[in-house]
Amino acid sequence: MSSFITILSRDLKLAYRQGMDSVMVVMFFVIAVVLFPFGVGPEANILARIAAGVIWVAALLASMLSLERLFDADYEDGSLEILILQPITLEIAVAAKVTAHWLTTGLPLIIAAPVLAILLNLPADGFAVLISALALGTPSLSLIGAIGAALILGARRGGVLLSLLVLPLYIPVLIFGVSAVDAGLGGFPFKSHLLALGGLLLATLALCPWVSASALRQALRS
Amino acid sequence: MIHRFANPTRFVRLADVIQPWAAGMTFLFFVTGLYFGLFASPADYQQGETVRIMYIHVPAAWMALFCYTAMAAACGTALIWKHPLADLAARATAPIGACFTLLALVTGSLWGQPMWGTWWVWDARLTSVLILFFLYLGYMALNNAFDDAERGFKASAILALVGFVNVPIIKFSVDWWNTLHQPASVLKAGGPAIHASMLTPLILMALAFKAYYLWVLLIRMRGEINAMKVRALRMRQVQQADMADKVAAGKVG
Amino acid sequence: MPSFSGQGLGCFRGGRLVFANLSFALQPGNALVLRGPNGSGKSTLLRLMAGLIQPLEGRIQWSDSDAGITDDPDLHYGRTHYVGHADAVKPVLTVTENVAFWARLRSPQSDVAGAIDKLGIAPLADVPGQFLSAGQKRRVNLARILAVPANLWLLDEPATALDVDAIAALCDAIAEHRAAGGMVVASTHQNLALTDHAVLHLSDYITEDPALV
Amino acid sequence: MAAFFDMGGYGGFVWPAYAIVAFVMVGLWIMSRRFQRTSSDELAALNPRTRRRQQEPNDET
Repeated sequence: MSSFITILSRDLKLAYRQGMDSVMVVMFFVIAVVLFPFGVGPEANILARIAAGVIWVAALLASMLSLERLFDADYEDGSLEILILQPITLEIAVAAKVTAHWLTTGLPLIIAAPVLAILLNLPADGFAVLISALALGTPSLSLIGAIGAALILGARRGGVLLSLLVLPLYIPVLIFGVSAVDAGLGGFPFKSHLLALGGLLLATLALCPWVSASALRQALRS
Repeated sequence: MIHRFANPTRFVRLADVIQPWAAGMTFLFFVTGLYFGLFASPADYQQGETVRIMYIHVPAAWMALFCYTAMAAACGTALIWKHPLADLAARATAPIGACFTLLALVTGSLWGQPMWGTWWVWDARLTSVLILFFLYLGYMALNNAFDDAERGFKASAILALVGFVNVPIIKFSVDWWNTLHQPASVLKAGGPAIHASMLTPLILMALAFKAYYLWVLLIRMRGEINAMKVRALRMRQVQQADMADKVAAGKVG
Repeated sequence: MPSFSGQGLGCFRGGRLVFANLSFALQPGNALVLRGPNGSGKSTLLRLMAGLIQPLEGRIQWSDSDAGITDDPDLHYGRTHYVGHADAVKPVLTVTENVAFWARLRSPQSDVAGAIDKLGIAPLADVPGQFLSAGQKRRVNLARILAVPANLWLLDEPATALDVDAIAALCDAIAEHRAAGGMVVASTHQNLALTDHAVLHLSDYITEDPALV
Repeated sequence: MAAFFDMGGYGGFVWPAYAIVAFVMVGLWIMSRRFQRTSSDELAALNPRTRRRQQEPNDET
């Protein structure tokens, strides 16, 4: 457990000192969403209808954008190799790094989402559902992305490769996330969608650290 | 070669003199501005009391443009005349300008809801100010994206100059496109079209915002100068340690 | 204090048989220096001993446990320090923070300041990593293994980028480690002033790959 | 007095606007002052010769 806290605090300190990284992810998220009114036209009713989908897809891309550096920074300067050779369970180390990633990208996205909902004219009763759906969905995005980040270590053009690997796996989270918000807007019960998101989160929580850890060992075995 | 008047120590001594005055003026103008703005001025016959938001929205918007112009000017000086303090002035101005732009957007939205019935509309003026906000954030992100501070200054200076094209767009957006946002009513050819009772608080608040900018700028400039010296001393400290090793090696090796 | 040995080791990497039926044995206090031209498998053997990679055949084990090191990795990792080519120094963290992170990961109490002082980088304790030279980064990496004691040190070219003064400090640390019953395996070109150390020439174990012959 | 706070029914918009402006401006001032403080302390630590207000002109930039 203490190794979880040690690694988490170091990663958060690194993120804090390079503060701009999480700011840039949120900026990408905001700018990506701001582009849509230019593309689709400024009419409020059109924007309101596509608001949930646009915000969710932008959140997906933003969190994936920052995943490439999750293990890459440590892989390049040799920290990863040393980390594997420590008497700690690697799965916990991976969980710590994923938590740090979520705190520096997932959380800021959730905080920025309501502002974007205003820009896209999302009706008021969709806000609470959007935030709770994002809160349940973004951690699993980080977890699934960790597998991709571990797999692409040392690969050429890792960023593009990562999006190829990870985006298909994001689709379930996207479907339930958007349908939760649409159900909330339509006045239908949205609990089932949120429960599905919660189920996905538990599944990824159990599976991904284990898969990422073995992918990391494999990457360093070469 | 350090420009004679650009010497940081001389600047710091100058700042010590000006800063208390700037602080004093900020409070003075804020107190009088708020008094006139909230108490001693009438409500608008159409907009009612919401017109009081103008006394913070308009100065914030003016300052947003002023800060970006100042930042771009400082970046130009830094690039063309290699003026060491200009880079620091631009870097110190950016966060202040970004805050003013954010305030202009937020207060505008709070004014827009009662008047236009919506928090946000994709109107030429509002959108270009939103882009201005992104330009500020872009400048700050680029500025410390490099380990070598010098690279950061030069790259972000160029970005600031490129982004300057957005400032005239904001200024004239209300004239070029039919926007929901009202056209200029103070700084325009025929002289202000606002009644004196509302103009005085507006001018007072604008002066308060400017004094505030000067005050915080001086504080941030002193911080930036210290940070620059810390970076220089750190490099020298490491080189000294390296030299000591080589000297030691020289003696022994 | 357990001893550390390997029998009949063979390793296949980069599509070729790097070495075959290689054996070694280390008693507490021993030092083993790996010699051989570049690419003869010095680094591979060290990574094998560290448990990073699996041998094709043969086994490495501690005398006090019958299982190989890869079967019970946590026991092995707890007793081993591995120093590779990369120095793992984070540019935004100071020297103390870098060393303290690795020390805290291994054990709650550790002597970070002492380790930093032993390697002569005490004046740089609060300097962020980005300002350090290659030699100084190397010393930060070495300070990591002094901060928390371990039975076995695996050093891959420890002396690169170090000047004479730092090499002396390293040799003192190694001598102190061996005096306390520790074991060292190092691959190095400079002659680290190690006293009565065994030598293992990798070239003795390079054989033609039976599959290719 | 209540009428003053009611702002002709628009109090819900005028007062939050003023509150946000006050919050952001005071916050920026505090952040800037803290930035100046920490950097000058760091400078003093690194360079004990220069006191907080440089007396003798120190031309090194």
